[in-house]
Amino acid sequence: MRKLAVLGTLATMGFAVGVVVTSRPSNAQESGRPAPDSIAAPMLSASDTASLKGPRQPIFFRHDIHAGQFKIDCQYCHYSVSTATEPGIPTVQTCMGCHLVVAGSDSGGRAEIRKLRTFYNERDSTDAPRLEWVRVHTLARHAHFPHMLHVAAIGPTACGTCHGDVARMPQVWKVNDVNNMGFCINCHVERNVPRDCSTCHY
Amino acid sequence: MTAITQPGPPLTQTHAEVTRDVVATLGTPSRGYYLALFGAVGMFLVGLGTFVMLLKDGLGLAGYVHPVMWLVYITTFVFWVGIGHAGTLISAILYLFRSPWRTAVYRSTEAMTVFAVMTAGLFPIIHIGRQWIFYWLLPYPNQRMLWPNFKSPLIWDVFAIGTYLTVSTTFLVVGLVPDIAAVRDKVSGWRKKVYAMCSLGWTGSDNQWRHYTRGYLYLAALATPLVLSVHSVVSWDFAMSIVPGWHGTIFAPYFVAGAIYSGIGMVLTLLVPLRKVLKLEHMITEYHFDNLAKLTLLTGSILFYAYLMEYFVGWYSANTFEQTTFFRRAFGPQWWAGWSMIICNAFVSQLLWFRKIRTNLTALFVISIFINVGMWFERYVIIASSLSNDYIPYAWAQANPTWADWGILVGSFGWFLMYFLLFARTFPIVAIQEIKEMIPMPRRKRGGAH
Amino acid sequence: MAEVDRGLDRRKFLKVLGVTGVGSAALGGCSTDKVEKLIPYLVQDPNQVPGKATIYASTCTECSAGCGLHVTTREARAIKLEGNPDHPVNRGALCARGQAALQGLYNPDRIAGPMARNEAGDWVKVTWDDAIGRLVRALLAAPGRLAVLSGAGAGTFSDLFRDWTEAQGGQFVRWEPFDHEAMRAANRRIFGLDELPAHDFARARHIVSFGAEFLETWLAPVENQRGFAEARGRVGEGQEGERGMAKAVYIGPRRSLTGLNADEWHATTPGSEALLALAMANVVLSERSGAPPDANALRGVLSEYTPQRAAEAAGLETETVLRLAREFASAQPSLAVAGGISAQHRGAVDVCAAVNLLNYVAGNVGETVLFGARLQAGDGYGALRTLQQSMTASQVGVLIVHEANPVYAVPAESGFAAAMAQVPFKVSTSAYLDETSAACDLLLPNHHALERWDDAKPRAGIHALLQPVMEPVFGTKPTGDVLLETARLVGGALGGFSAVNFEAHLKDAWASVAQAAGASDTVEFWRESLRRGGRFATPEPTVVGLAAGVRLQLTEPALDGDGEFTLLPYPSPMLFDGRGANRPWLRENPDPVSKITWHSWVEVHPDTAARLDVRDGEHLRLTSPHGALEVPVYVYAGVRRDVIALPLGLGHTEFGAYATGEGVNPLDLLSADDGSGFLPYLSTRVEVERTRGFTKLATTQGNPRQLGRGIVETMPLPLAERGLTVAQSYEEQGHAEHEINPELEREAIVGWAEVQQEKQRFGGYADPHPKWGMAVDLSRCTGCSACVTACYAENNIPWVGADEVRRGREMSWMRIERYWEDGAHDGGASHAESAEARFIPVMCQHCDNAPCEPVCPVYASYHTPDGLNGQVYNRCVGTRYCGNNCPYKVRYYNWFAFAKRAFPEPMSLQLNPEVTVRARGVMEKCTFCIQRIRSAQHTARLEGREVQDGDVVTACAQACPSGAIVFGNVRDPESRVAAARQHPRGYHLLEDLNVRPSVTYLAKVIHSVEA
Amino acid sequence: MAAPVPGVLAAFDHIDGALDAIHELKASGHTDLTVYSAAPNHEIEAAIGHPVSRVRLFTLIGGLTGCTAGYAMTTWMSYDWPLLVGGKPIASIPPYVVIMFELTILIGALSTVAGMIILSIRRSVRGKPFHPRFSDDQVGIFAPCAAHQADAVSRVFTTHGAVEVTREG
Repeated sequence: MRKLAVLGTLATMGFAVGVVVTSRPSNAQESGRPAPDSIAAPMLSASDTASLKGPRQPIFFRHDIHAGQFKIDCQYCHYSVSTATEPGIPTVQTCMGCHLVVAGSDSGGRAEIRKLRTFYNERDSTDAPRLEWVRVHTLARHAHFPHMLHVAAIGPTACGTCHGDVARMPQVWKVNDVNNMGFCINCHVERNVPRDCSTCHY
Repeated sequence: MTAITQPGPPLTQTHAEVTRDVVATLGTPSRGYYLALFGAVGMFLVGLGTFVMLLKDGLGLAGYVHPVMWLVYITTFVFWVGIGHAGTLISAILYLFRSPWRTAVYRSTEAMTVFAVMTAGLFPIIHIGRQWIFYWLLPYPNQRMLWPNFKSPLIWDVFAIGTYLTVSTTFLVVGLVPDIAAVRDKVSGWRKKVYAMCSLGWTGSDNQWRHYTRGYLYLAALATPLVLSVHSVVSWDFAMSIVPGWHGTIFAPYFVAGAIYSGIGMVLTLLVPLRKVLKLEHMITEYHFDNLAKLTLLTGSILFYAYLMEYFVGWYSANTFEQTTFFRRAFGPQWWAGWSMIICNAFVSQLLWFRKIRTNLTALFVISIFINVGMWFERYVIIASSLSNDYIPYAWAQANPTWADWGILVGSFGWFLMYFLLFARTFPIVAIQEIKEMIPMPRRKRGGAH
Repeated sequence: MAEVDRGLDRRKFLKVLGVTGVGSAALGGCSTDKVEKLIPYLVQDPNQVPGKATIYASTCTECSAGCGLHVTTREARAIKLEGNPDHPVNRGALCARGQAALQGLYNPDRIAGPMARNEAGDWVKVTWDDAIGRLVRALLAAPGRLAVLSGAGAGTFSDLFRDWTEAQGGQFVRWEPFDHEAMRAANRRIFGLDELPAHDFARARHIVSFGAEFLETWLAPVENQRGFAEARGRVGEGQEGERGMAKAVYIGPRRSLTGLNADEWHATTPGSEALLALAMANVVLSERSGAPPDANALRGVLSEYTPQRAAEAAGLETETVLRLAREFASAQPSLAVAGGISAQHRGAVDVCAAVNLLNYVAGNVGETVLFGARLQAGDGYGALRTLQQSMTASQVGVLIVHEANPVYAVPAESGFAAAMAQVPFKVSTSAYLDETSAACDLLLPNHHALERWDDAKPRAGIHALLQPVMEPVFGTKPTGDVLLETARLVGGALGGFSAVNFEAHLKDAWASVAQAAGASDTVEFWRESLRRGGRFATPEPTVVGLAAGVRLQLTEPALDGDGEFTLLPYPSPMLFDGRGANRPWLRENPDPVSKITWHSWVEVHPDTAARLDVRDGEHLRLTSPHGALEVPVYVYAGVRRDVIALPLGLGHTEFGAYATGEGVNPLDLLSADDGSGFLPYLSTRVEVERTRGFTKLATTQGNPRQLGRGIVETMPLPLAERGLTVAQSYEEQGHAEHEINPELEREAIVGWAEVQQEKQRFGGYADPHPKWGMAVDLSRCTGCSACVTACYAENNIPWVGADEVRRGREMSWMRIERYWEDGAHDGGASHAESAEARFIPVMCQHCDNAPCEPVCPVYASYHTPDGLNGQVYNRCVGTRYCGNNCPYKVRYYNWFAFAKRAFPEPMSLQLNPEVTVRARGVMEKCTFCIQRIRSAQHTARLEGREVQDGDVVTACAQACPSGAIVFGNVRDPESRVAAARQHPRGYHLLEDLNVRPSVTYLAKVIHSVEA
Repeated sequence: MAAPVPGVLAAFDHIDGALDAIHELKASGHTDLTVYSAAPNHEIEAAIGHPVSRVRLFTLIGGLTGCTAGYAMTTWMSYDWPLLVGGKPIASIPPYVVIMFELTILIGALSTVAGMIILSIRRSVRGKPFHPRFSDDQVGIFAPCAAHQADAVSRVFTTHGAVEVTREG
């Protein structure tokens, strides 16, 4: 068990180093030379969050930087999405895998990463602060949505089908009302997959 | 036949008197009226309070048990739907049969129909577990792309009751229009304005009458099958199931006869005091009651036959489930309900063979109360006793209604009476124009043109 | 009580739960207006994948049987207990009590942390350091005057505790209420072995129980039940097994569930069992050769026990005794068992000894009675009494009570509570504030068995492990850790206990196990053992012979008092010795015999009831020389006229909200007599008196008879062996032809059905689909109700409480119907003594022509393409028409928001996230565990294969100790369920309704009654 | 209010007088009479001689529409999301007959009322004089006519016993 954790941490750190290295060119895009396939994330700081769509989060985590600019695969953090019904919210440990090394490129980013480290470092103290992300997508509990089957069926574009182009979102907002049966059914009808009630409701 | 062809109201009455007497019923009501109205509103509030409790805590407050999943609410629902039938029978079917005696009473019975069906219409909502989504029973386009199940007798019910309420309301309103115009032309002040608005510009011109009489005829023709169909559909709520004691082919006619029987019972219950309070003795006479009583006797006898057949078929079928159900209906734990129904409906109605009783209003009133009670029990017995002992003996259980059941029942009476009383006070409770139609207009020459 | 803080540490939970929140919460519509928070794990347990179940092997500690567990966890919380298929005792099944351990884990009445009494005597919360400090000071202040009373099973912890106690010169007593002392004493007397043997019911061809309730509480019920079903369920399964159905006979004053499953019941006089067994042994020995050679020595001893003498004493015909003996002798091997708690009178050792002889002369010892298994047992009641004496004599300075509740489980007359008062400092490690811990000074609540490390040695050859499957729910501490920490602080004699904590201690102990097993890699050995649940081996049976100088001195068991009726207290199949009283699953799971839930009752014979003029629910006042009780009556023909029976387990004065003040404790009527080294439960005569009280019985039973409706079909064994169908069997027996539909009519129905089915193939229904089906073998079903609890646990079924059960509103998706078969066709609940019980589990039959479906106005009830009768809770508006139109009455309605009350925090943590928690106002019913079907389909899809037979096992089928339930795809001709549907004994419930159920029942095979 | 229509309004206490007046006016070319009565009266109807009302056409069309709609709605909705219940066909006509029947009645009745209203409005009484007693016990006849004909018309009315004759417009 412990060995696994250690291995995981090492792998994460390795990856982090890789990201730092590969992210070098993307610094260049600030000087107007966007890297191929990479999406330039705008410069924003936590104080800008109010003007952005979507709920304000305790840490100004930038999907547009991580998934867009650095092209980290969704499943790197949401690792169980292709194997389990739940995609999983990455653990703080997962974040720290990179952010032990990566400290941020600008002051705004550094401040946010400092927050993250605080959460991690104080994890064992009795009154540790709690990281509470505000939930953006919620599905009623009488509907079962096995993420892994949808990822398997739709393929690489699966996430965006419901969650929108998160890679371009500085702050995640709800693009589709996923908790709306019509949204599910439209897709199921279009793709000619079962829409038997007990496929989702049991 | 002589009795039927003998016209109802005394011939001495003139058109002017008819208008005067009927408009007089809309004058300042007596203390008795207010007392009755307050009583009705009070009863309604009891029901409303109970309903709020049901919404808050759930249907468990009522006396349901597993497997008796329907109890007083559906009983009362069927009861009120049944009450409605007499009104349409009198106003539509007897209209087509040109029975002269209907004219004096049909307006009140039709109003009773509308309010009874309005009352009944509340029950499916009260009775379902998640009252706030009752509209899912309607076929409306929604984002879930779901439609209701038209194979379900409950959806038939929605359509049948919805149609019945719409058509009988339309029928009532159409019949009211000329009368409202008559009232409009008799009153003054703000009331005139209100009645003027309600009269839809009615003048009684030849052209209006031309379309009106035709249209009314067709409405009557359309309402006629409704009388038979609505309670047939309601009976199919039961007959379409496989519950022993429910799935009888006899159910549709049995229910329709029962409905009319109970409806006339309610008409009698309402009319006996009403004609006194509204001083309509010279318009609603013994003659009318005699005819109503005969109709009661007829439908009561049909019901008697249906009861006999139910037991006979239960025995003759050699089906152990049916036999058990009917045996327990008569001799099971709720024998008292079973016998109440048979005594009140089958036996008491047989008293009406005697003309003395048919024309004695006190006796009729007492009998009508028996009919009301008996018919409520009929539905209660059919529902509660059949459900409490069906196929799996281990699951048998007896239901005992609780305060939440009685509260809603009382409330339904309050709701019904409240509307009926308000109606009687606001709109002509006797059809002015139809009575006038019965009274020949004065002629200068004796003999006449035709 | 109020001082006890039961509030739990929410923070702790969130740490446990991590993401996805509490995956339950009632169905509240689609509103997502509320801002929900997602709390990520800080550091995640690598075994936990969100949305995926993780299964841990562990061991059940609910009774001494020590069954193996598979604990299903989701998001790091245990949600379901199932049997470990590798475990030799239970082979994957688990009884209701074992499954309900979860409600012990999540019980809101658990003590949240250490507590001590302040000067005023009130409970105050203390820290663990403080608490342990108090214990250390008390130990130091009273050197050598320590006493420990432990109910923990054999294993490393128990050894540690004993060593720890003895190192301080203390007195260690291992005690549990049903300790089978009499059996051990008898084994000592007859075979010279102080042990409890294992019993192989499966091999037995003839089973006689002398008051041993082996299907409910005796030794290892799950194992017994599996064996019993094997012995009796072999009919028609291949040529070999066909003639193998064992006959079962039950002898005892009360017909327990075991008795109801037996083919014969003989209501013998209490106390005559030994004579009867000896008479049978006499007949067997004299009429049958093949007894072990040394048995011949018994001839002389046995000859005085003639069948006549036994028949006279037992109240039977001599012929019957002879027949019983000959049947026992002729079927080989056979098995006789004794030592049940309900038959534990003052002569219990004699009975067990006599039965030992009977088994011995019939040659069963070594065949079906397997010595060498050494089933775990405590030090016995005598040791407890000795401990109490030293407490009374103020020889005890510190008393530690661990997993025992003697103040409740020993008759009050014993004065144990008074003796405790003599002890200056009393410590309890109980998780609950029960009667004993309430009398203590310091509470050091132990972790629940699912939260801690431990191991168990329930019998020879089995060394099972317990592992923490989740973070502790409350601020408790494993007692092992407390002991080790105390040892460090006390030092001195305790200096030898050096492990940092109990986990380390256990691993050390297992390192030596590994060495003993010759494993080279102790870590790997440990990991493998943990994965499998322990090390399992079957020990060779010890060859035993008669002990030297076997002598028989039967004593007439004395009864206290001179009341008219003999009082028979018996262990509740659900609540056991009372430890289950605070678990709503067990309280609401109806007693298999009386079908009563939640409260106590007294069983009175119909004739006696008529004489006393009492009916069901009317109260009787029972008075013995030791106390008095008032209980509602349940009229039951399964007790002798001179006996009244009371279930044990209720009547707690302290235990928590669900148990305190509920029912009565029959022990209040008993004497604490310890003459024989065990507690004689059947030892009192009582006076009865009718009072004015009345309690409507909270029973789930409507009408107790089938009324000839063929709900439980039966078939005589000879006909079943010939492979006849139910209908043929009726014909054969000359009954009126059991015609379901005339041929012509059937053709019409089938033809019509085909036309209809043609019109059904549309949309999703046109594709090929499996069709799920179930088969229930009524010959195997014993009515034990383990499946019911499994269903509750799997499907988030709320319990409703006694009042709602009285209104028939229990939500039990699966109910075990129990019918009396005595020829009567209606009438009251009382039935003849000769009545046979028929058990049948009834769940949604998933009819193809389901009557419930077309009546739903909103398609909430509809047919899925894979042949299920779907119930879409969120679409349901609650018209309840489906419930009315269901001929099987298996649809249950949420009259109130039952789920809100049934799952208070932390019980809500047990909720299965795969199953919607139903809101009020919706109908619910058995879904054939659709979540398991879908989950198997998802897995198969990801793996790119078809779902195979065995991939889907419903919760009930999984739990069933008898293996009576089979589930699968009936379109798969290879599947077990498809075979079962073709079985000649197969029939459908209410077949003539043509609703075409997906559940096939296999008719119960009965031994002919003419004997 | 619409502009008053010129003409003569008469009130009759006696039906035979009113009928005679109608006959005479019609004979003299005044076909566009408006006759008010408190109750429908066959004699007046016959005297005026209108063709049978076309309301029945509305009823027929409404009824047929309802029946068709009932069939179309139930069948289409059943196939739109096919769900199997109780082993019955996806669209099972026998139960749908009930819906068809109910919709026949419902739409038939509503279109009948609509027909009554539409047809009545088409021959409006706007601008034509009216007296409240017409809804009580008198028969009113309004004969629209130019001023020069008014005398002649008034005379017809008085001859046949009109209790009140007024000129309008």
